[in-house]
Amino acid sequence: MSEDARPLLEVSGLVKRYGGLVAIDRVDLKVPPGAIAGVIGPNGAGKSTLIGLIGGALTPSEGTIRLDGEDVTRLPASERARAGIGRTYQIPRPFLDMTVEENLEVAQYSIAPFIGAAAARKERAALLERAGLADASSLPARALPLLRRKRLEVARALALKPRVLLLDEVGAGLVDSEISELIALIRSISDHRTAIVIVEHVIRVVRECCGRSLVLNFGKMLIEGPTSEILANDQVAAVYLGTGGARTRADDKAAVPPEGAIHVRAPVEARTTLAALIAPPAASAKAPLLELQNVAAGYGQARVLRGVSMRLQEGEAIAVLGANGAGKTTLARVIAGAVAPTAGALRIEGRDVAGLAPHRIAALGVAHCMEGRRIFPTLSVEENLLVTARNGDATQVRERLQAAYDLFPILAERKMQIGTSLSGGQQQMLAIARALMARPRLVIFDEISLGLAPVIMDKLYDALALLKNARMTLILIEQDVDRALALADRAYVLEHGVFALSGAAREIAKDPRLRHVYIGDAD
Amino acid sequence: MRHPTKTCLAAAIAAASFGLSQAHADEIVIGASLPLSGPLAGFGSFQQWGYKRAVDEVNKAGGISVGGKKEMVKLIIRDDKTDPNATAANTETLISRDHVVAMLGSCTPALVNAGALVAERAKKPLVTGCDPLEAFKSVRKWKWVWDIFFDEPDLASVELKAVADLGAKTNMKIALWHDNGPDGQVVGGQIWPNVAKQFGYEVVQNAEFPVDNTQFTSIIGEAKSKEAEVVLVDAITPQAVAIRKQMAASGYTPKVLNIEKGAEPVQFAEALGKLADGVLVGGYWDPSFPYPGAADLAKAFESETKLSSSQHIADSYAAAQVLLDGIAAAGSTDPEKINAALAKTDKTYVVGPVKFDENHTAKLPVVSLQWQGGKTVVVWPKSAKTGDLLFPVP
Amino acid sequence: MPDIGVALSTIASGVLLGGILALTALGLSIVLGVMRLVNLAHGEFLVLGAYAGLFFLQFTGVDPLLGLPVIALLLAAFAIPLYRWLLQPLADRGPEAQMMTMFAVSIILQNLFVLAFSADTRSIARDYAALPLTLGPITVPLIYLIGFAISVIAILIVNWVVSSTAFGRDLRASAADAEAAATMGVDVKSVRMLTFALGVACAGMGGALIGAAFQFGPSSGGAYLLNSLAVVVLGGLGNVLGTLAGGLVLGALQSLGGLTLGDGYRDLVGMALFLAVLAFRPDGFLARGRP
Amino acid sequence: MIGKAAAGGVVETAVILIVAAALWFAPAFAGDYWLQIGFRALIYLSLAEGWNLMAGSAGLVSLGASCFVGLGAYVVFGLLNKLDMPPPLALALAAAAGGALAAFVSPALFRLRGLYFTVGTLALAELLRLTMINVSLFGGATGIFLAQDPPDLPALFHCALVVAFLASLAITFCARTRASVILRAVRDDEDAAAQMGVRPFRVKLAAFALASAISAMAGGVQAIKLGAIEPYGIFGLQWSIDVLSMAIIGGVGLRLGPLVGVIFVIALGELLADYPEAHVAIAGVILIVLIRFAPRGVVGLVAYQKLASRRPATA
Repeated sequence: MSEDARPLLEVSGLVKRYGGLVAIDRVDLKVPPGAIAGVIGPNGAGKSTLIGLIGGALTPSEGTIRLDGEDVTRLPASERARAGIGRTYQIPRPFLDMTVEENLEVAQYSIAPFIGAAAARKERAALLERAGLADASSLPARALPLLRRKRLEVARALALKPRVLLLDEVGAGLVDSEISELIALIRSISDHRTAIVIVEHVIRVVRECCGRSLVLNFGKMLIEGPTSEILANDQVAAVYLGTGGARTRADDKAAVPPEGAIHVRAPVEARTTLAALIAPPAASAKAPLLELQNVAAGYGQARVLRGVSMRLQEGEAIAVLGANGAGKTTLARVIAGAVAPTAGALRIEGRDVAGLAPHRIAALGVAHCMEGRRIFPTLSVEENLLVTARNGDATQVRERLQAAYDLFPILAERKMQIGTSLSGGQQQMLAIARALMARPRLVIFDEISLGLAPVIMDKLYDALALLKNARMTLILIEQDVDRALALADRAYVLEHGVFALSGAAREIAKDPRLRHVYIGDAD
Repeated sequence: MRHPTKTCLAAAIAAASFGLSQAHADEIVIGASLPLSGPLAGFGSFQQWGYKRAVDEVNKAGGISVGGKKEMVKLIIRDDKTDPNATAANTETLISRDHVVAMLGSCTPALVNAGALVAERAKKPLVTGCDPLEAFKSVRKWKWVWDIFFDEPDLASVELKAVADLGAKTNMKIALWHDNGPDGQVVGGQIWPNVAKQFGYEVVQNAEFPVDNTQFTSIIGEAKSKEAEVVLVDAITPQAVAIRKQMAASGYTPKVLNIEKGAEPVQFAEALGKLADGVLVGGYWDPSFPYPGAADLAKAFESETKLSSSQHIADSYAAAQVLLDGIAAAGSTDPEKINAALAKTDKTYVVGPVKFDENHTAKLPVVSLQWQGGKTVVVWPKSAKTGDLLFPVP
Repeated sequence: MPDIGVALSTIASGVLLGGILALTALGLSIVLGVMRLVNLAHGEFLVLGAYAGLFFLQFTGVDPLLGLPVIALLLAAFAIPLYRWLLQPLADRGPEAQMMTMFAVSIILQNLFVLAFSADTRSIARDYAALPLTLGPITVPLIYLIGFAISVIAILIVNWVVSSTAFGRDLRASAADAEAAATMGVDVKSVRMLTFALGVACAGMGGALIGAAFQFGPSSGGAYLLNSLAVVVLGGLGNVLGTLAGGLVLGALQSLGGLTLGDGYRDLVGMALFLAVLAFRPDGFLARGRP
Repeated sequence: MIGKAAAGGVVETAVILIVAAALWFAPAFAGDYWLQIGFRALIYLSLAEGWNLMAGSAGLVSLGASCFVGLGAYVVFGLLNKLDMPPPLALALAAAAGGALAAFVSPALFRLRGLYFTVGTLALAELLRLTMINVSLFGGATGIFLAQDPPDLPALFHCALVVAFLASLAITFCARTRASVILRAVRDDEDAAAQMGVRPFRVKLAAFALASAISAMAGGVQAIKLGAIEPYGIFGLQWSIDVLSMAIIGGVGLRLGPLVGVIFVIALGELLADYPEAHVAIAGVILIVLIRFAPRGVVGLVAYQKLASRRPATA
C-alpha cells in the first residue's frame, strides 16, 4: 500500500435524493488497492444506500464514482460488475432455484463466457472451499439457511474476481466463532490488488479488518479516519453506539437517541397507559396459556422442529434462544399458525389449535411481531396499526391507538405517512405497536433487535420491560442473548430443532452449555 | 428425460387409436365445418339445421344409389369457432381422417374461402351457400368449389331500385357506411358509389370501419351534419344493432335506412324492438317465395326448433340438396365424377333455379325486405311483395 | 375536417363513454391490483352481467339500471363458489395457474352462453337508450350521460370501500403481504374471496350498463377485456380512482382518434396509448414518480 | 456438473437429429391425415418451444404469440407475392422480421416485469392486428391471398419439420449450455443477476428475439399452407392462448413440456372434434382439472410420481 497509489475506488460528492429526502449527502470515500474500509453508522444512516450506489443498483443524484480512475457513475450495475465491482446483499438474494455451484457459474460465465470448463470448476471448488460451502455445492440455494446463504453471497461476489468488493452486513446474526471465521475470510480475500468496503454493525469485524473507517449519520459523513481513532471517538460513540451497548451503563443520558422516539414513563403510570393494549388475565386460569407437546414442523421435506415441548403461564416472559437455523422463527410461526405442526399438540388455554388458520389463532389473543417487521407498504402508519385492532368497538380502538401513540410518540407524529417511509427503528416500533393493537394475551417478539443500532435496541427493550411489568405474556425470540435473558423469566435454548436447555433465565445465563450451543456445534 | 418420453409415447398411441376409427364402408361420407361457436355461431346453427335436414330426407328415402347399391349418407360436422385457421384444419381433417367424398361450406367469405382453398388443393368437391359471389370469385379460378348465393351488385342495388320504383322522395343525399371485410369492401367501396350515381344521388359520405368496431358516433355525426336522407350500411349484426341504437341516440333518423347483412336475422329486430321498424335489408329468400317446399321448410324449422326462421336455412338446405343430387347423378363417390355432375346442375330448388356458370357460381334472385313490427315484409319487387313500404323511417 | 358540432359532440360522447369504460374496467382493476390476477374471464363476466340485466328486465319488468344492485349481488353470488373451488386452491401457485384457469372459465362461459342463450346479438331495449340529449351544438346519447353518472357513483363507492373501510384496509394489507396480514389476524382467504366477488359484481354492473347502452352476444367479452386492460394500465394497477381517470382519458383520446382518422382507428389509438403508457409510465399516468 | 450438462446436451442434440431425420421420411409412409396432424403439431411445437424458452428460462410470460405468427405470415406473403422470392429465403427474412420487431418493442416491454409484460404482449398483438385491418395496403380485413399455388403437403411438412428442428436445437442450446445458467439467473432475480455482471436486458432480449423469430417463421409456414390470410385469423388471440395452454399443460420450464403439451392438446382437439357443440367447454374443464392437479404439467406429474415412488420422503 504505497502512499502514491491512486485510489482504486474513489467516491466524491455523492448525493442520493428520494423526492425531498436526502439519503446520502455529499459522501466522499477513497479506497486504495489492498485496503479495507469500514462504513458504520446507526440504522437508516444510508449505509446500504451507499453500497447500492457504488454497486450500481441505484443511480446517484449527484457526484461521481471512479473505479481505478475511470468514471463509472452512469454505468448500470451489470457493467460495473464486469468492470470489477462485486457486492453482497444485506438480505441474501441467491438464485433460489439453482444449485450453489450454479450460483457461482452465473458470475463466472457472465464475465468469461468461454472459460474452460475444467478451470471454471476448479475455481468454483476453491471458492466454495474458502466460503465453507464445499459440502453444499449441489444443493439448491433454497435449501441453505440464512447464514450459509450469506456465505454464498460472498462466494458469488468473489466469483466475479472483483477489484472492489462491497460487503453489506455480512456479520449480522453470526455468533462469535462464526465472526472469527468471517474475519479470517475477509483477510484472506484482501490482497494488494483488491479494495474492500465493509458495511457492518458487528463492530468486531470493523475493528479487526478495517484500516480506516467512515461514520455515516443521517446520510452525512460524520467523521473519517483510522478505525481505532474512530472507535475511540466520543461523538461516534454517542450517535452510533449509544452507551457502548451495555445495559449496565444505561444511566448515561448523554447519548442522543437518533430516533428520538421512545417515551418512557414511570412503570406505574405505564401500567394504566398500557391497559388498553393488554388483555385482562383470564378469570380462572386452569390450563396454561400456551402449551406445546412434542411439536414437530418443517417446510416440505425439511424438518425444522423435531419435537419441542413448552408451557407458558399467563404473565410470564420467556426467551427462546439458539443459533441461526436452530428453528426459532419456525417455532414462532407454528405458534402463530403460519406453519401447521406435522406432529404433536399445540394448545392455547387447553384448546387444541394445531392446524388452525393464523387469523383464528390471532383471534384467540396471540399476536406475532414478525421477523423483518413486515410493515404493509401501501398502508399508512395508522392503518398499519388498525389492521390488528379487530376485536374492539370504535371507542376501544381509539383508546388503543392512544396508548400505542403514548408508548411510541414518534408514530403519532407520522401517523399519516406510508408505513415503510419510516426508518428501520421506527418501523420496528410500528411493528411492536401493531402487535399490541390486537390487545393480545400473548405476544411473540421475533428478532426485534436484528440490524438495529444498540441505542435503539435499548429503547425497544425499555418498551418490552414496560409490557412485562404490566403482566403481558411475552415470548422473546432473540439473537442477543444478554438482552433477552435480562428480561425473561425463563429461557429455552433451541438446537437442531429440539430444546437443548431450558430453565430460569438467570440459571441459563450462567450455564456453560449455553456457550457450547452457540459456539460448539453452531452452524 | 426417460419418463416423459414414455408419456409422449403413450399420448401418441392414444392419439393413434382414435385416428383409426373409420367410417363404415357402405356409407357415403360428406362433411362440413361450421361456425358453431364464436361471433358467427348464429349462422352456423341455421346452416347445421339446413344441412342435416337435406341429408335426413335423402336417408329417409333410402339413401343414394352408388354403383348400383343404395347407400346411406353420413354428415360429419365440425366446429370452426369462427376462426379461419380452424376451418382450414377442420377441412383437412375431414378429408384426410374422415375420408369425406365431398363437403359443404362454412359461412362468410373468410371462413368459406379458408375451407374452400383446402378442398381445392385436395381435389374434393365443396358446395357452399354462404359466400357472396364477387367475394368468392375474387379469390381464384375455382375447379372444385361451387357457390350458390346472391351476387353483391344485385343486392347492392336492390334497395335503391325499390326506393325509386316505389316513389319515395328524398333530398337525394346519400351516406354509405360499410365494414372493411371482403364483402363490405366490394359492396360499400365499389358498387354502392356507382349505383348511387346511376340513380342520381349525391354521395355525401363514404365511411369504412373494421368488423369489430363498436362506436360509430363520429360517422353518424358526420352524416347528420351533411343531412343525408338515405343511409346504406353494410355491417354484421352486432354492428348493425349498435349503429341503429347510436343513430337514434344521436337524434339522427334518415328517411331511408338500409342495413345489409346485419339487419337480416331475427335477432336484429329482437335486440332493437321498435327501432328495427323501417329498416330495409336485401334478401334472397322468404318462405313466401313460389318455389317448391319454401313454406314447408320454414314451418318445419319453426316447429322443430321453436325459433324464427332465417334465409340461411334455405341456402344451406339447397346447397346440401345440390351436392346430394350431384352424388346421385354421378352414381359414384369418385370426386371427379361428383364434380362433373355438379357442373351439370340445373334444377329449381327451394331458393329458386340453380345453374352454375363458368365461375362456379349460381346467382340467387334478390328482393327488398323491410322490418315491420318485428317481422320482415317483402316490399319489392311488386311481383313478390307481401306488404307496403314504410316510408319514411319512423 | 368535420364541423365543430360534430367534433364537440364526438369528444363529449367520448368522455362520457370513457366513464362507462371505467366501470367496465373497475372489476378487472380490483382483481388485478389485489390478487395480481389477469382475469381473462373478465369480458365474460361483463357479458354475464348484460344477460342478467336482460333477463332481470324480462322477468321482473324492473328497469335493469334500477336493478343494478340486485345484478351486482347475483354476480357476486356467482363469483364466490367460482373463487372457492377454482381459484383458492391455486392461490400459492403463481399468477399463470390462476390466469389459465380463468381463461378456461372464459371459454366455458362463452360456450354455455351459446348453448343457453343462442349466439344472437342482444340488447336491452329501453327507450332512454335511444334518446339524444342536445345542448347547443353538442348532441350526446342520453344513455351515455346516465351511464357516466352511474359509473362515477359506483367508482366513488368502491373507492370509499377500498380506502376508508376496515374491509378495504384488510384488502390492501392482504395485497401487500398476505402472510403478514394473516398473522395480524386478517382472514386472507375470505378477503380475497370477497375481493373477487366485488370485482365480478362491478363487472356485472358494467355489463348491464353495456347491455342497455350497446349490444352484446356470447363472444363480445374479448373486446371488452382488452379495452378494460387498457383502462386499468392507464389508470394504474389497483388504483380505483385512477381507473376512472384512465377511462376518461381513453374515451376522449379514442374519440379524437375516431374523429381525425376514422372510427376504425379508435381501438388502434387505444392500444397504441396503452403500449405507450406501459412503456413510459408503467404505474399509470396518474402515479407520482416512484421514489 | 457442467460436464454432465454438456453431455446431456450432446445426447439431446443427437436425439433431436435422429428424430428429425426419421420424421423427414414420414411422408413416404404416413397418410395425409397423419401428415396434417404432424404439420400442426410441428408448428405448435415451434411456438411452444419459444414460449417455454421465454417463460421457463427468462421469466417472460407472453400472450403475444399471435403477434409474431401474424407478422411472419404477412412478411412471407408480401415477399412471395411482390418479389417472388423463394420460400426458404422469405421464411428466413420473416424470422429476421420477428426478431427485429422483438428488439424494437423490447425497450418498452422490458421496462415492465411480470404481469405487465404479459399484458403488453397482448396489447402489441392487438395493435398489429388493428393496423393490418385498418391499412388497406395490407388488404384490410380481407387479407391477402397467396399468388402462387402452395406446395404440396409433404413439402409443407418438411418445411414445418425444419422450423421445429431449428427451434428444438436452439432451445437445447439454451437449456443445456452455460446460457441456461445465465437465463435462469435473470428469471430468478434480475437485480442480483446484474450485480453478477449479467446484462439482464440483453439476456431477455435474446430470449425474446429468438422465440419471436421462431414464431414468425412458424407463422410464415402456416400462412403458406393456408394460402389466404386475414388479420382476424392469423393475429387471433387463439394462437397465443393455444400456445400458452400447451406449455402449461406440458409443464412450464421443463424440456419436454412443450412436446407433451402439443401432443396432448392436439389429441384432445381431435378426440372432441365429434362433439362440436360442447367441445370448447369440455376442453376448458380439462384445462382447469390439469392446472389444478398437475401443477408442473403432465411431464411434471409423471416425473414427480416416478421420483416419489423411487425414494419416499427423504432429501
